[in-house]
Amino acid sequence: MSKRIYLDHAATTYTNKEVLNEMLPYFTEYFGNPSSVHQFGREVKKSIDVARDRVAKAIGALPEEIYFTAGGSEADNLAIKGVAYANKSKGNHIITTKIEHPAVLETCEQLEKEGFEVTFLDVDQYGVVSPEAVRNAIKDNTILISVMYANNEIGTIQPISEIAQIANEKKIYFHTDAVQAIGSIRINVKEQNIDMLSMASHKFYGPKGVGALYVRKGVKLISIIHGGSQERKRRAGTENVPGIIGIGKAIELAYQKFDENNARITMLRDKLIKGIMEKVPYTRLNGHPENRLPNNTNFCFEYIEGESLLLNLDMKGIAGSSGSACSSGSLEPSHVLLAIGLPHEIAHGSLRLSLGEVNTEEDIEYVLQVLPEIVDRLRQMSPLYEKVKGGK
Amino acid sequence: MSKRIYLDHAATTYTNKEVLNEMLPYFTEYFGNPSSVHQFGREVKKSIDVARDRVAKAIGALPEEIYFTAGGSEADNLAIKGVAYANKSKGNHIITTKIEHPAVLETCEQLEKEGFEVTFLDVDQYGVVSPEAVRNAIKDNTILISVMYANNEIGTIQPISEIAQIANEKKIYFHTDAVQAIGSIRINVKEQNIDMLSMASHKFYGPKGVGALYVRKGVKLISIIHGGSQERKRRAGTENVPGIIGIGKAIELAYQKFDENNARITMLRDKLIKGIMEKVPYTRLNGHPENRLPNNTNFCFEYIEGESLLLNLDMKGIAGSSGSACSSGSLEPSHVLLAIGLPHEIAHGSLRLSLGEVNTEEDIEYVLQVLPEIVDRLRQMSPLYEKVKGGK
Amino acid sequence: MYSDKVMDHFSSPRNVGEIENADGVGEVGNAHCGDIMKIYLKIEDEVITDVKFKTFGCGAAIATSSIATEMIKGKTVEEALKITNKAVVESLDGLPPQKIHCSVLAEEAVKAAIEDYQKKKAQ
Amino acid sequence: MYSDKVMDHFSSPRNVGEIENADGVGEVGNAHCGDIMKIYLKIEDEVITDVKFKTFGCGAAIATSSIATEMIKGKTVEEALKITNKAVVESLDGLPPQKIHCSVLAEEAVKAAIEDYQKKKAQ
Ligand SMILES: Cc1ncc(COP(=O)(O)O)c(C=O)c1O
Ligand SMILES: Cc1ncc(COP(=O)(O)O)c(C=O)c1O
Repeated sequence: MSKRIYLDHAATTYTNKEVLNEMLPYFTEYFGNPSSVHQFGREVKKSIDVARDRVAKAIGALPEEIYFTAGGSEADNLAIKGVAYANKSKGNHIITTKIEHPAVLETCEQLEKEGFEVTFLDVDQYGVVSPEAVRNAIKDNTILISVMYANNEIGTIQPISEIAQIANEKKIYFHTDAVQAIGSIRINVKEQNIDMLSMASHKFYGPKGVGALYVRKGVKLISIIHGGSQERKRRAGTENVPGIIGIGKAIELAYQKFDENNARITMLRDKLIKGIMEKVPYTRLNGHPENRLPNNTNFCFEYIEGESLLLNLDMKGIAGSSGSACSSGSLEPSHVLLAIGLPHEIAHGSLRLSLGEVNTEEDIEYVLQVLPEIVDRLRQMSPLYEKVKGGK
Repeated sequence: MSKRIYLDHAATTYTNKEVLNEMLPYFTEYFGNPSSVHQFGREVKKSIDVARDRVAKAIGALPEEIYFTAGGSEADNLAIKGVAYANKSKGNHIITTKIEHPAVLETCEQLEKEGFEVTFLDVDQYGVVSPEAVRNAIKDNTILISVMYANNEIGTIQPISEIAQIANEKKIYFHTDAVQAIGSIRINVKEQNIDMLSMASHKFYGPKGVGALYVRKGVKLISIIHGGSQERKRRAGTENVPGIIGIGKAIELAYQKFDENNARITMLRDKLIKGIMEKVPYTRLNGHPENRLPNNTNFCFEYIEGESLLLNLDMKGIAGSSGSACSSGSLEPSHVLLAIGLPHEIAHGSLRLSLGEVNTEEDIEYVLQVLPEIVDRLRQMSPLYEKVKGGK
Repeated sequence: MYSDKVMDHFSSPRNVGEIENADGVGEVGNAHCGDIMKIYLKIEDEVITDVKFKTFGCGAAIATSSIATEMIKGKTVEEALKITNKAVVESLDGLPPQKIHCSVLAEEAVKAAIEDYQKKKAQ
Repeated sequence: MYSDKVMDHFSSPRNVGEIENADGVGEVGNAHCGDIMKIYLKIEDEVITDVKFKTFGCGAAIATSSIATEMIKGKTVEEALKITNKAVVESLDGLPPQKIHCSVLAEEAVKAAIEDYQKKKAQ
């Protein structure tokens, strides 16, 4: 099997060569500790400042509002716990949604155990959070609202500006997990009233192990990793210098190539969606039909289960992902698919194919050729499908 | 100025070329998310397992006892907060020392604010913690003892086995920050009764932004970064794959080259110490005369201040560090030097020169030629020295 | 994640299908949990002469169904009843911990089909 | 971290030394805090004709001492008293926030030396 088609860009991307090349000298040549007084340290410090500028510029923030972390999860944890612990005296209520990434959900659940009160908002059938629902959930003791920019499973884009506007009116901190949005959506934190925003480099062709949290000046936040005075005392630890150089370059490239890439990827996405919906019966498209990430497709194929579909695709060289959390040891299907109202048995049969820069029309055609056969074969093997056919 | 001599290996090291070469394919070729079911994910998962084995082997642990983090500070935070929060019901008293790295000290101070009780033990003039003092500090509600393996400023090696033995007898968890010790000291966590041990890759020629925490099976610990189920639910977030490959290779190399490197570096260290003590009057060697890291030297030059000494050395191409936290915006001299009993005015004049694989005898000779002149020049400029000379 | 043996049985499952007028049929699991196994038996003189299965489920569910049918084919009913989930796991060279329940399902499916046969016979 | 101007004054400090029988001497700061500045003045007809300093301290402490002595040399006592720490910072093209206190020390050292001169004169 020599064909290998990667359609799991929402899980992670390769690091762009240009990004890697910019990182390389920082492993062996410019290796000083940026906190050091000497030349080896100072030259590195300057490069970190450049990276910080690039990240800030991409989202319309100030450089001093960017804090580098080890990834999206740490950024989410820092934002949510950081604000919760620092603002306890004002209130202990947090509003979020049922479709957040575990980095937000589990953090909120941990805070619940510690005595915070959390409202997990419902979403509609497309996975959209209603700004009105956010407004109605606000109480006197609400200190934080956290709503993801775009969903990692079904790609639905949220009305972030409206929600942030409501938070702003009510003087409640607003955080958005934009891990999936960076590079696919143009964001301006100032115009959009966003107080905090999380990102992870490895979702936009930067290296793994580095992310960033934007924190608007004036937001009260305590750190979750204590120690040295790096990142202006908000995140201790010797900086992941090559990683930081990498996220800086990657975000710059993402927005330089923004129009070209997203137009092409959207076109491929639509071709894939159209092809699958036409060729495979008993199939649903999950997520919003229009308001979705340019690179996201997510389907439920009734009567079959996601993992066996994935494995079969993998044997044909196609790498996708299933909403079902099978591999993580739980029998629960995706919390996101349940939140949009799918019954368990259908939610088990989901497939996410997420596109990237490298994908071509031929890739899509190959998927459209291979996938229907696999689905059919698995259905022939499924006792559920038997009943459907029988009933016909 | 073309000469550049790096003598700040305790702050950070370059990444070894062999280590980097092993990492490189994981940026662009083997870039899958290790949690993914498909081929791209599975091949990476295997490599992470290899890295975990290597780290485990180096310290005599089991692979499933190794948790990768973003560095030494995160490992320290995870160990200390993780045990404190998970064992609150058993007690709220923690024992540590006055000479820990800020990653431990500030974490303990944060816990104090949250209602934990922390004993910060004194050390002797060489920076040694007494096992008896540890024993005497233990109370019924003590849940954790954390003592660093070797000090990052003055290089003193602690009687870790004795202290761990006491903790073990009393059934109290024992953590050691071994960030400076890995690669310089042979460690066996099982034989030495160590329950938790922190390390950071960038101190032993691995990449920055990755570290590890060893947690003995059975230790109760809650995570500090919540989210996905990576690292067996103890540290959420997509793995820093190249970083993890890097720490695995780096620790393997460090112990392969252990005898050769440490013998050579110890010889250079002793030459440096001898030379400086002979050539520069009014100078003290800080730390233990024998029981110190093979690569550590730390001096106080009376009547002058550390930063101006550093800057002058830097102008001559020599990169060192000063215990004085001048650059971090505080006027306090090193907490370690104060803890070993130095008065403030002397503690301000400290210099740490820490050696590494690349250093040569010529480097040492160059330092021995340049340093005395600089110290003398600064003393001529110092109103304190004037009084000393006047008094003679 | 999966052993070669699991992948073999998953990618070329043995005995997939239905048996018309089967002597015993057992179905266990439910769609809610994401696993259903249905086993059809042809039994002559207390010997399982033919067996087929249909499964809705993950890779391990399909592989355990496949190997279980292989393990009972040609066996007497009594022998087949002795097959445990542990034996299923072993003959697949192991399963990841979170997939052990699939082997339990396979054992239960075999038992359910045999029970069905025995019930029919008793009538 | 430091501007070129700071580095210039740090690496080649102007007016280092002592003046024997100085007309005014001021010493501020203390060793405990890691900064001591001592300034010596030679004053003729209320004009500072010569100035020297000695400093124990960080790079910024040395650079601010150096530039402060340059700034007052040739000035009248009255003019010298008007030199603020802000002026010192500006003529060094800025200082990192945590080093601003060095410029305050420099201002104070100049003032202390002049006060000493005035006290002596008044005697
Ligand atoms: C003893 C000690 N502990 C902890 C740390 C923190 O490690 P890192 O900077 O990788 O977070 C360091 C190094 O800075 C150290 O020397
Ligand atoms: C929406 C979202 N939030 C957070 C994360 C966590 O990011 P990381 O895995 O880099 O910690 C991810 C990706 O895994 C994500 O898709």
